[in-house]
Amino acid sequence: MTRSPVLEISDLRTYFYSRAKQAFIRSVDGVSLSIARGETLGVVGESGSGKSVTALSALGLIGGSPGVITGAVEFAGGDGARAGGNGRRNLLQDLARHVTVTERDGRIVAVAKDEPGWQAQVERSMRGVRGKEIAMIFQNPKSSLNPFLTVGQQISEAIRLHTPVKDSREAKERAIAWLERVHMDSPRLRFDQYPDGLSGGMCQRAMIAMALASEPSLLIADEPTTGLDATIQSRIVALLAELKSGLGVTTLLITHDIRVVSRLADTVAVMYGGTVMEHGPARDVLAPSVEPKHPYTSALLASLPSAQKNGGPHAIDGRLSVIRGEVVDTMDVPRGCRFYARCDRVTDTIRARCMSQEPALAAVTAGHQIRCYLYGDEPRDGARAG
Amino acid sequence: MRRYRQAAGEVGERRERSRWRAATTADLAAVGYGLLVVALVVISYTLGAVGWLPDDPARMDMARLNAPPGPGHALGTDFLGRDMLSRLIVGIQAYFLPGLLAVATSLALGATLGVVAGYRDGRAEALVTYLSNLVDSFPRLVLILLVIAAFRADIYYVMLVVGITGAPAIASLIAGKIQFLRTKSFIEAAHVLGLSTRVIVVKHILWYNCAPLLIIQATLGMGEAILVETSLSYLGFGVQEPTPSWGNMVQAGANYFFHGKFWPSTAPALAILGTILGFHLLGDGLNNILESKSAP
Amino acid sequence: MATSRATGRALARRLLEVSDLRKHYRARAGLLAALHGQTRSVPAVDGVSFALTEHETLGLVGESGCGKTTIGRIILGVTRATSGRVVFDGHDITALPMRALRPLRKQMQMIFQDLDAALNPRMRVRDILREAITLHERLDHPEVTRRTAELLDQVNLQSGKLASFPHELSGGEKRRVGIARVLAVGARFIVADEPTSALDVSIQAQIVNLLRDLQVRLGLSYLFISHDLEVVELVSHRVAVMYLGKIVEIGPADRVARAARHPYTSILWSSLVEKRSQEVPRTGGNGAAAWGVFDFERPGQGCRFAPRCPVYEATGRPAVCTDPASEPPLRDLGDGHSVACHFPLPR
Amino acid sequence: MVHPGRGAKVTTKLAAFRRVGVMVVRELALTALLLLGVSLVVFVILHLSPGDPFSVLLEGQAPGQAARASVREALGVPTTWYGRYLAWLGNMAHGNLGTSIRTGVPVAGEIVRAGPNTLYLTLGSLLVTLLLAVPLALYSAWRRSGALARALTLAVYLISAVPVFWLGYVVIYLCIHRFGLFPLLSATAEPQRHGWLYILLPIIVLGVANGTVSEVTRHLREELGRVMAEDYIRTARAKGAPVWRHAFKEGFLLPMTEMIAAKMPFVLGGAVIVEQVFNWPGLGRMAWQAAQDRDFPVIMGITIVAAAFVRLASLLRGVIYAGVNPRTATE
Repeated sequence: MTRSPVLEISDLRTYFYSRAKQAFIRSVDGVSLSIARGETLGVVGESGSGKSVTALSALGLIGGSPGVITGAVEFAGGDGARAGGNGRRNLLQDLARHVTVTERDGRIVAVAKDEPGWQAQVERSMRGVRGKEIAMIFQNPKSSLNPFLTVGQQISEAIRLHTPVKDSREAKERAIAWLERVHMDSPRLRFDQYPDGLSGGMCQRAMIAMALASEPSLLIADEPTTGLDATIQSRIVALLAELKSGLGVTTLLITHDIRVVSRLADTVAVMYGGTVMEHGPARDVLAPSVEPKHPYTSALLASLPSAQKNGGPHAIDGRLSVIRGEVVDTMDVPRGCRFYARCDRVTDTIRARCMSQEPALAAVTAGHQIRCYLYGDEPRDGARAG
Repeated sequence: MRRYRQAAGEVGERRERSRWRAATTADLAAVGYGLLVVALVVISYTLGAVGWLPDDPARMDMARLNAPPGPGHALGTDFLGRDMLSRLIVGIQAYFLPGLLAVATSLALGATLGVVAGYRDGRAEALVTYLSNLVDSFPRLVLILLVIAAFRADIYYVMLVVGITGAPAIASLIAGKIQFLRTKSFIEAAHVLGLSTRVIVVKHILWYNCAPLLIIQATLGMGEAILVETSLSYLGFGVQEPTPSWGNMVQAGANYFFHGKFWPSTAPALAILGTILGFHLLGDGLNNILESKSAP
Repeated sequence: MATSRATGRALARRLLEVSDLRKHYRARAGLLAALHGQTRSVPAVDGVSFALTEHETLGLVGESGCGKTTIGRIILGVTRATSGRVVFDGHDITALPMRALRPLRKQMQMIFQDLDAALNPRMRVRDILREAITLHERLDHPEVTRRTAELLDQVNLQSGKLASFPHELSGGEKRRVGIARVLAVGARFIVADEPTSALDVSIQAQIVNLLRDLQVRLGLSYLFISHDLEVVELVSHRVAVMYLGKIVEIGPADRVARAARHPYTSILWSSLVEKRSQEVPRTGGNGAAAWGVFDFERPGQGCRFAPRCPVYEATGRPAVCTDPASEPPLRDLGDGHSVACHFPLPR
Repeated sequence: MVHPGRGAKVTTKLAAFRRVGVMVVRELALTALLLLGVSLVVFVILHLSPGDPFSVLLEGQAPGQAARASVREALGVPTTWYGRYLAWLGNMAHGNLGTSIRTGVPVAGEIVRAGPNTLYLTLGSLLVTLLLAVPLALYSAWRRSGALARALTLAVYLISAVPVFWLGYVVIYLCIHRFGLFPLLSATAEPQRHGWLYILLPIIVLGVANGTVSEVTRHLREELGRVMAEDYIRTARAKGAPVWRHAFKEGFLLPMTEMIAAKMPFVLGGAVIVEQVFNWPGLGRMAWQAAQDRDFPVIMGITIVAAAFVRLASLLRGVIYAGVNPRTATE
């Protein structure tokens, strides 16, 4: 990685608390990620893998109970880049002042958090970052746009908040230009429409226009195609690809749809049960038969219907190859590898370690890390690679 | 500082705590107080009905008029020197059975209308909405005064009106519940399975999914009924002197209030306050525990 | 393998026949519109015909709002058709009153998209299954227990889950209970409405396999409604593609997926490829332009796909495509492959 | 074709206006229909009541069957129930609500005279309720689990359970007898020292103790909480926009309107009691007097006026909803 990272998340932990079970839901449990300038990082994972919560935590959009408890989010925005990389700052600064964590046997068993104090701190440190430096688009575009404001009002608001354009007429022209840019048909007409009058695909285009209108250094796209029709999905993906090549905006792309990631991402992080299992160049991680690969990644790729269609390795008489068992419950995270219970590549030499201690994310080649004893020796608490 | 603590024990076979065990202390306290009030009311009603009283509520103790609580009269006396505690206990007779009638009316009518509105669509639903709006148009007390003027000041007529005016709220809650089950395709799935409409409505909707809601509404409805009865007695349309009712006791004591004799009117007022508070807290506490979204 | 299954099917009995099914929803017009006498009716299903033989899976695909779910609901008698006939095993369902449908429920069932559809939130799994088992026949307690165990085995669910409430189950487990409940009444034809769309990728595969295993073991027939083209292609023997209330193409799964004759079908499947591969054929930037706005409520005159159709554009907008009198009918192309298009794509 | 954009804009704005217009017309029609229903309910109650008060309403107060029959003949009073209903409705349409049995004065005039007093009282009390409930709701939505929020919630429950008549006495005692702020007189008397306070007192008492404060607080807090959890609020936060601007309409304005409309009948009912306590010459006192005397033309008129007032509040809510929420408007 020669380019400096725009965003570097390290050891992020976001927990929630279930009153009914008196247990923590370890949604994000020690995630480290970094995105280089101009790059698209695809984060894939099933529901409950913590991919969306990671992104929301990085922007301070997670509420209490208890929410973010450890970690750092180093961000180097546009100004920082111009100043020669010295503009980096930790968005989760002073987190430790507000949170006290009690560990027992290397596992967090109690958290005390000063919620109001932390919320105030987040609002302070996010000022000028949210929307301006880091913009975000969400899944469910229809419910993510304010139903009480017209599409135009919402885009103009972003422009007037975050760009030097303050004049409302000028902001309107800018907004319409952005609507054209995302290929919204008849943008002038759409400008005055409420989100309810638009289809899901059009709402997502409006969301993208709104996010990009403030010219952010980083775009976080959280499941941008989920819930849309197949043909619309491919249109949105095409739009994102076009914007990527046209604007070169750094993107954190979060999705469960491996097809979308393989089309758009340069690097890929595979998440499972609240942590990153594999992190590396998209072509290495997602190509079905390229090794080395985390057992979870290869099983996930093999279980896709498309792998089946293309004569994947596990296809037998029309049955899909499956990952047995259920997705790991983040309330009941095992001590060993999170994937151990479903893994079919455990060997006798590593079995004991798989069961008892979580492996570290270790580099197998330059820029490609895998969290598995098949490829690395150190357990998690050893020297952390990468 | 908010504290979160993982329960002891290794992960895996941890069972979910029941809604009651997971409830907050505040909600449990509210329900506890409410249940205490309900128990007191029921016990006092029974005592009053069989006539086991500390004193004769009609006996006048002319030596001690408007007395504060003290020996002999645990809660003092009223303006005729009658024992306040006994009168308060007997006063429950004025609202207890009528209140139950009002609650029963509300529940029966509200459940029927709610099922019709939620279960059928189109015209029936529009009709129920219209009827609910119509009932909601009348200020309850004014409608009661109209009924009193047209018929007579009978508490059972009045409570029928209270029951009817309480029905729309219950109907809309039940219709909402059914609507929720509908969005989950639950009702359609039950139909497709082959269950009859009667089984779906009575067993699946009302019994399994609306029972807590109906209990909560009954509790809140009883509070309303007490409020109406005491208000009417205060206005002179309820129970008449010398038969005690909490409302007419406040009214009777009011004349002495301005002469610095607060107790005869304050004691029944506090009884009203504590009782209504109990029913409200019970209802809302139950609602938080049983119907909150986090605990299905 | 595939051919032997196909010939076997030719001999099989026809289980379900849908002919010229229509469902029009009355659009809720405002008070003023009602005064003007304007009542618009929106066709959700507009003249759909198809048949399903025993042990067959027919996939029904299309974008949201194309009417595929409505068809499933009409077949199960949840929604009433405006016109047309649905004949199941010799019984005309559209003619039967609701009450008379109940005996048929024993044979035809539905798996709903929503995972919670079959699950009363306040009932334990055990009670949910018992209700379904004892619904159509009276059984004594040991018999119910035996049948419950059998069902659990069929859907690969641990018996420990019997005491659970629905909200304690994972998505995959909820789906399994839903399937067990449908099997409990003894269904042999199942309308599966997006059975996998609410599930994770790795769980989807388990459920797809389960449905296929059950088909082999119990001889089930499915109408498999889904927007997930890859899953449909995988599980279906035949696939029908719907667009705005009409079937535009129907035929053997591999033919529809790999050698589509209708432009819409072709676009649907190519959208999968476009989304996946980075080397997309950039077709002259006509991407956005070719996908005009379309209105579900008023299909265009003539062929309803014409406004979005690349062939229509490429062939210089022939008048026959937008002629109100000549909406293309479903034409047989041989091998059970039919297409509704004036200018079908070459093979 | 010169300015396609501008033309399009005009049409969308126009469409929005039209939609609001349609909504308002529909609300008006619904209100009319409900008022018709109200009149029918009142008619049925009076029709069923013993002593045939309805005849008195239409035929005057002549005692004795024979005298009434002659009046009926002379006036051409209908004898079928629907004929009577229509005749009565026609009378009301002309502003004729009959005459009071007790005083013989036309009811309509009495209502017009006393109505404004009740109007001040109810609107003022609603304002007091909201002034109390809104800050509490905002605070407890913000600090949901704080100790102070819990204490305030309990206090609100306590206030809501206070019998309004007793609170009236307490306040009167404190202000008049203890501190001697002003003599005990009714509001119609000539201006007094601190007279304005006397007008304020019942408003405050009814506003505090009309029994709805806890429900209003709860509703506002829950709605605000619900809206703050909506996806679009998350979007607003993610784009660094002021959240209040985005949450205001659905999280505050609409629930406020809803509560004002929904609690109007309760406050009107409470007015009956408070007017009694404070000797306030409004409709509530009139209603009480009329029920006492079985003066049904008066109580009937008041019921209808009160219901109309409630409907008016609902109409206002409907109009605000239509103006604010494009979703309901498109339905």
